[in-house]
Amino acid sequence: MADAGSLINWSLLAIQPPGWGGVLLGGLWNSIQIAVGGYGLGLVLGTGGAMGKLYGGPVTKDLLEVYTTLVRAVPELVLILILYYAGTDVLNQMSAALGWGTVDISGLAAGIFVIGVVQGAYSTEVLRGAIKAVPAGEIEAARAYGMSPTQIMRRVTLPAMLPHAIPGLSNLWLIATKDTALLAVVGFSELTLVTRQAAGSTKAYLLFFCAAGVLYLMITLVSNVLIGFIERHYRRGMTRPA
Amino acid sequence: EQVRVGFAAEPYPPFTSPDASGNWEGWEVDFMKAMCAEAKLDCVITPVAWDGIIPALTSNKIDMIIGSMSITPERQQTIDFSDKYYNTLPGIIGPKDQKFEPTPEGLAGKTLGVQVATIHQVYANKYFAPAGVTVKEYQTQDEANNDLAAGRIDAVQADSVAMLEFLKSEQGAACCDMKGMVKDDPEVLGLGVGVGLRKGETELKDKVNAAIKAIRENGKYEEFSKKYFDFDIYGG
Amino acid sequence: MTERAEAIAVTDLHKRFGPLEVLKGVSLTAHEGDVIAIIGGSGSGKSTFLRCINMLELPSAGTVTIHGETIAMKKDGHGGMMPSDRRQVQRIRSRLGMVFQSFNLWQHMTILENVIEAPVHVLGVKKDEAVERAEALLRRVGLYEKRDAYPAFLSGGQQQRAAIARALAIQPHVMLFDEPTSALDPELVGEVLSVIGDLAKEKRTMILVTHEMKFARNVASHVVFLAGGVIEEQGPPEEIFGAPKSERLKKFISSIH
Amino acid sequence: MTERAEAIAVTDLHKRFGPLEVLKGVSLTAHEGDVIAIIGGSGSGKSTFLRCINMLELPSAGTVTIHGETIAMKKDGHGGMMPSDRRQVQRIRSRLGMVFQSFNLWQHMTILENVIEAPVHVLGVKKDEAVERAEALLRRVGLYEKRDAYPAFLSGGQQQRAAIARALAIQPHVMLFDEPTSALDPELVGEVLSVIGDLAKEKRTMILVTHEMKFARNVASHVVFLAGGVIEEQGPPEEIFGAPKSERLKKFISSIH
Amino acid sequence: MSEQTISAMALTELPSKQSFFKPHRIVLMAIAAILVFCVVWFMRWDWVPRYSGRLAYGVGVTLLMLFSTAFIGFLLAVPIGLVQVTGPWPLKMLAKGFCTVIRGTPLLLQLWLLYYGLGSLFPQFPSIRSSFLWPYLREAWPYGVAALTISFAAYEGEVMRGAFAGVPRGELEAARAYGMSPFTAFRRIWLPRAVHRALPTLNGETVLQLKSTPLVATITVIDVYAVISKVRQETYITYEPLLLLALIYLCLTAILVVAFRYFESKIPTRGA
Ligand SMILES: Nc1ncnc2c1ncn2[C@@H]1O[C@H](COP(=O)(O)OP(=O)(O)OP(=O)(O)O)[C@@H](O)[C@H]1O
Ligand SMILES: Nc1ncnc2c1ncn2[C@@H]1O[C@H](COP(=O)(O)OP(=O)(O)OP(=O)(O)O)[C@@H](O)[C@H]1O
Ligand SMILES: NC(=[NH2+])NCCC[C@H](N)C(=O)O
Ligand SMILES: [Mg+2]
Ligand SMILES: [Mg+2]
Repeated sequence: MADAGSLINWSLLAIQPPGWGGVLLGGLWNSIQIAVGGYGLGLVLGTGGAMGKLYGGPVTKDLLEVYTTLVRAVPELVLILILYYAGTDVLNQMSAALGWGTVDISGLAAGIFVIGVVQGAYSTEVLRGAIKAVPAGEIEAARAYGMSPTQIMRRVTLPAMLPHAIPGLSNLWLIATKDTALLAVVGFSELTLVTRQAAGSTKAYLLFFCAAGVLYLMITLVSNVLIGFIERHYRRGMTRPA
Repeated sequence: EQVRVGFAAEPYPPFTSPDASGNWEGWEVDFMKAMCAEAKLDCVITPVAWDGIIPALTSNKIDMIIGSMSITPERQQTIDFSDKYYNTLPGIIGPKDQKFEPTPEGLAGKTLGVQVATIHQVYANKYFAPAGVTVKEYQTQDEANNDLAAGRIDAVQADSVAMLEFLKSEQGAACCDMKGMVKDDPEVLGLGVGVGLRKGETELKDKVNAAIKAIRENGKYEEFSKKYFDFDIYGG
Repeated sequence: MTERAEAIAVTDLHKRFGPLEVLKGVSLTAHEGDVIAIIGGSGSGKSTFLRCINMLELPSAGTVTIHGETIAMKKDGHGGMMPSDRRQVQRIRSRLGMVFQSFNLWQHMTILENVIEAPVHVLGVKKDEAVERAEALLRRVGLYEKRDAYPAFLSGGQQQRAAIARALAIQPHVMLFDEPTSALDPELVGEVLSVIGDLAKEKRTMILVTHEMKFARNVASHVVFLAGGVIEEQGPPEEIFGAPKSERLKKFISSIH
Repeated sequence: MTERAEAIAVTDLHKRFGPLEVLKGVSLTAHEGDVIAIIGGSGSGKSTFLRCINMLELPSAGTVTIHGETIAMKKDGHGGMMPSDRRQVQRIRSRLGMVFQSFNLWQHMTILENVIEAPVHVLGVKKDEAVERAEALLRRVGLYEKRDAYPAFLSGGQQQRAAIARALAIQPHVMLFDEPTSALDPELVGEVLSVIGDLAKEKRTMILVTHEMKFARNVASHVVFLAGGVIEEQGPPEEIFGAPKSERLKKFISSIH
Repeated sequence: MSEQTISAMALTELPSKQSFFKPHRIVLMAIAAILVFCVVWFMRWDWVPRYSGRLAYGVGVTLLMLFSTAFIGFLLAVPIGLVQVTGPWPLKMLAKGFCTVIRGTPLLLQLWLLYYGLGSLFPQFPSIRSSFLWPYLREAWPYGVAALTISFAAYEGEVMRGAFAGVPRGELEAARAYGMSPFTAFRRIWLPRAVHRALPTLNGETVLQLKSTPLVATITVIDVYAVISKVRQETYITYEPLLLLALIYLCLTAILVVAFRYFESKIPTRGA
């Protein structure tokens, strides 16, 4: 058998065309876009969901409960299939019914939508927990000083809950980056799918899958460093040093 | 107007495969370009998972399918097809060191790989599985080929043109050879390959049909086919 | 004594928690400069009464008038009442300085930020001006050095003083104190009480719930004894502590030696 | 008094934590039936001394002899010492009942399971037998009804008594108590001390670190005053409390009135 | 990262019975019932009986995958967590690196790396093909089991690390003080206590693991997900099979949650 050096054809990873590095990086860029977009959408949904669950009427609360329970009990892969095919379809029909005509949902938008809806359920729970962790007295104090409900939310509740929410939200970010890989199953050209294509075209499966693994790992490690900074920044004042 | 053309997001040489610069190449890509130019359509390639390509079409994610999709009565219940633009027979390949006939009896006790959601899957389940063949279903064609080369399965059934291309590759040449064509069953195997279209979109369908006809007649079809094949891919 | 303006007038205040009627018609008037001490057993509704004044707890019946302005109430449909004009409540609240038993400082802001928060974001005072005033206040309660510290890093007494500074920063017409010393050790109690004593000298209107009888006696101009959901007895401290009339009050006073 | 066998002999024990020498040569002998109380200021090394006896803390120098068997030690290469025979330590430990200041009951086991754990899994007693004995012990400390409860559901005093039962279950030659009452309220203190008092009547060898001087005086046969890493003074309780000689002890005793 | 599973854990709080029936709920449930009726009535479900056998088989495979991988994964997680708390530093780094790499990359990628990556290596080693292992290495499920097991071990290893580190020192000291050998102390006190602490998290992790199982369908293992995919391809029905699939997973999750709650209630804990 040939030695290990010649088993691995590194030139396949070159950025320029004979190598597939450029394609991989393109996929990585797509993954990051979806992760960022889906995470952002998830945060928006989660903020709304948390508000609804905490302060909404009984019907809102129940509907949100159904949303979070369903999404968290069904595999992401299945949700992605449902949302990717049915969800965007429904979205389209709704916009048609509202007279906006069919919107062209690009693959990217669909991916963001799918990841966002899934993330929304989880962030709802994370944010709800964090808001609940804000001492009631601090909110009462804000009321006693004449702040309006939106002011209380903006000036006290949101900033005070952040330190409690950051660990959970960080996890969600890491999950979002990895969940983008599931879009490979519906044929979206993110990192995992282009990796599979590159591997299939060149037959260098091991090499490409490892390379993609390294890219994902880098996202995670870089994120961890940034999360560390953010955490330190927002936890200031929260706890005495031991 | 823009038309989103759904491609199977997988290497399917010599018809559609992604290259190292991120573009798609192959006979079907050339066909698409010629056809779209002829029909004055602004076609953009949209990769979709093969097993979800029909739902993607019906749920408006794409506007047409160009993916070596055979025109079968089954599929016609859900989607519409243009006229055929090529035709090829299904063949079975297997390891060089194993001799067998591409028949249910010849394959009995062996494992046959097919791609999901293809005519071959239906065919294999109809004819081979009852005869004691284990049918293993793969998401993409190249994964089936790869498992054959890796020795995990004993045979693969797929479009013969695609199989011959695989046998030309380094990996395919090393391991396998063609065992022969399968017995025809038009009900399952269909009548050639067409462009998949949503039901009711007759305007687009007419455009596509006209364009196919035009490129057949003005020699464009032959021109790009020559680059790939030394036989007539359009078939009888 | 000259006739002074009414700072707070509460009339016939009722408060019910489900089946439990905690306040059964409490009326109280405080003129400007009054220091009213509310005493009473645990669970007698002292905190509830204080919280009803600034609508942190919605009264079941009765009216609250601050500086001549009565808080407009309407039925809430569940047999209770709610303010009919939220903005009015917010405005009135911004003139009532409340100091909570457990401080309730905003943990994500420094002491200075805590103190300028309401002036800047509720009263619309300019930031520079607010900071200037806040620093003066903090100096006064002896916390100037700690202005950039976060609440979690202060001792209990320091936090309590910060909470007082925060309440004073809105230049309240009336200060409400809920047991300002109950969570503190004796040394800190003295510290906090001396700050409140200073405020009393300035003739600020104050209503305070307290368990420190000595303090109530020395500082209050008027003592109210709450029991069984009503004002059992009230009067100047000498009378209340020196010559209690009702049996309950006698018992209460003897129990605290 | 007849000559009794030596239960514990500690000679010239030293213990260093990094640069800090906590014990600077402590020797102590306890005969069977002795009840030795160790007293001393906070941080004087009382806990450390107790923990060195059963090698939870490894002494830097000195020997520990339990019932005539000296724990063999060897150099550990970092300037300290370690037991040369782990099995010997395990065997000796299984004859020393330790009751921790913070109980350290195993939270995932019921009280009964806590008590039979060491007999069954260390001494190899049969389960039925262990249960029988454990129940007798629990009855004795008044916890029989709680035998199937988990520690988290018991009050502090009950946990403390469970811990004592657990220590007694291995029928120890010597009981070591580390401030068995410091975390308890006065009522519970009485409860726990009465159990220890009972043990003392049985003539069990006990070494206890305590802050309860009254108790030390009543129960102990011998009181040891630790200060500055050495035994500053020792003797019968009457002498120690009645006629302290050293200045330090005098000061210590006066400080606890 | 230690709170990886908080979100899944929240799932374990089921609504209490007393407060369940309220007027608006009855309206909502009526609406839900109408919705269900519409779904049943207007969508196509005639295929269900035809596939019921295969669906049951698929559920079986899914559960088998779940339990075998969670079980083996947990066995691996114990040493992985333990060495991170007490191990010599090479092992500590190794375990930590393992957890970071596995938790930092998508399971789907790991799965494909194992199946197609390793699979494409085998033809280069004829000795493997002639070994007795080959009949198993040809199959897809060993790779699925391996990938899921590794993943579970990494996530749960992190949980166990926290659990081991969280056992109060005093309780371990008590074990030593009563003469237990290190192994007995581990077996009787440290491990059970850590597992007890980790149980709620374990519940969440197991639900996550269940939700990971359908990925094995992408390497030709036939679980429920694969069966449903097949239904979709054979019948050209797009949505109904997916709805049924979601329902199946919903039920499986509910069963898991209830089962775990039962185990948790066996050892009561006080407080929050
Ligand atoms: N939100 C509430 N819901 C139900 N009951 C309440 C609520 N708040 C207070 N109560 C009850 O109302 C009664 C009066 O409570 P309040 O806090 O006013 O007493 P207090 O006089 O301040 O007592 P303390 O001196 O102990 O602070 C108590 O019996 C209390 O249990
Ligand atoms: N593991 C350790 N590492 C470093 N220093 C220690 C350690 N354990 C104890 N010490 C130090 O040794 C000294 C004696 O501690 P020890 O716990 O024995 O005191 P003590 O007499 O029991 O005090 P207390 O009455 O407060 O319990 C203290 O100064 C303590 O800080
Ligand atoms: N892009 C592909 N993989 N196409 C496979 C097509 C196979 C076959 N002609 C069919 O229609 O079923
Ligand atoms: Mg109160
Ligand atoms: Mg101590």
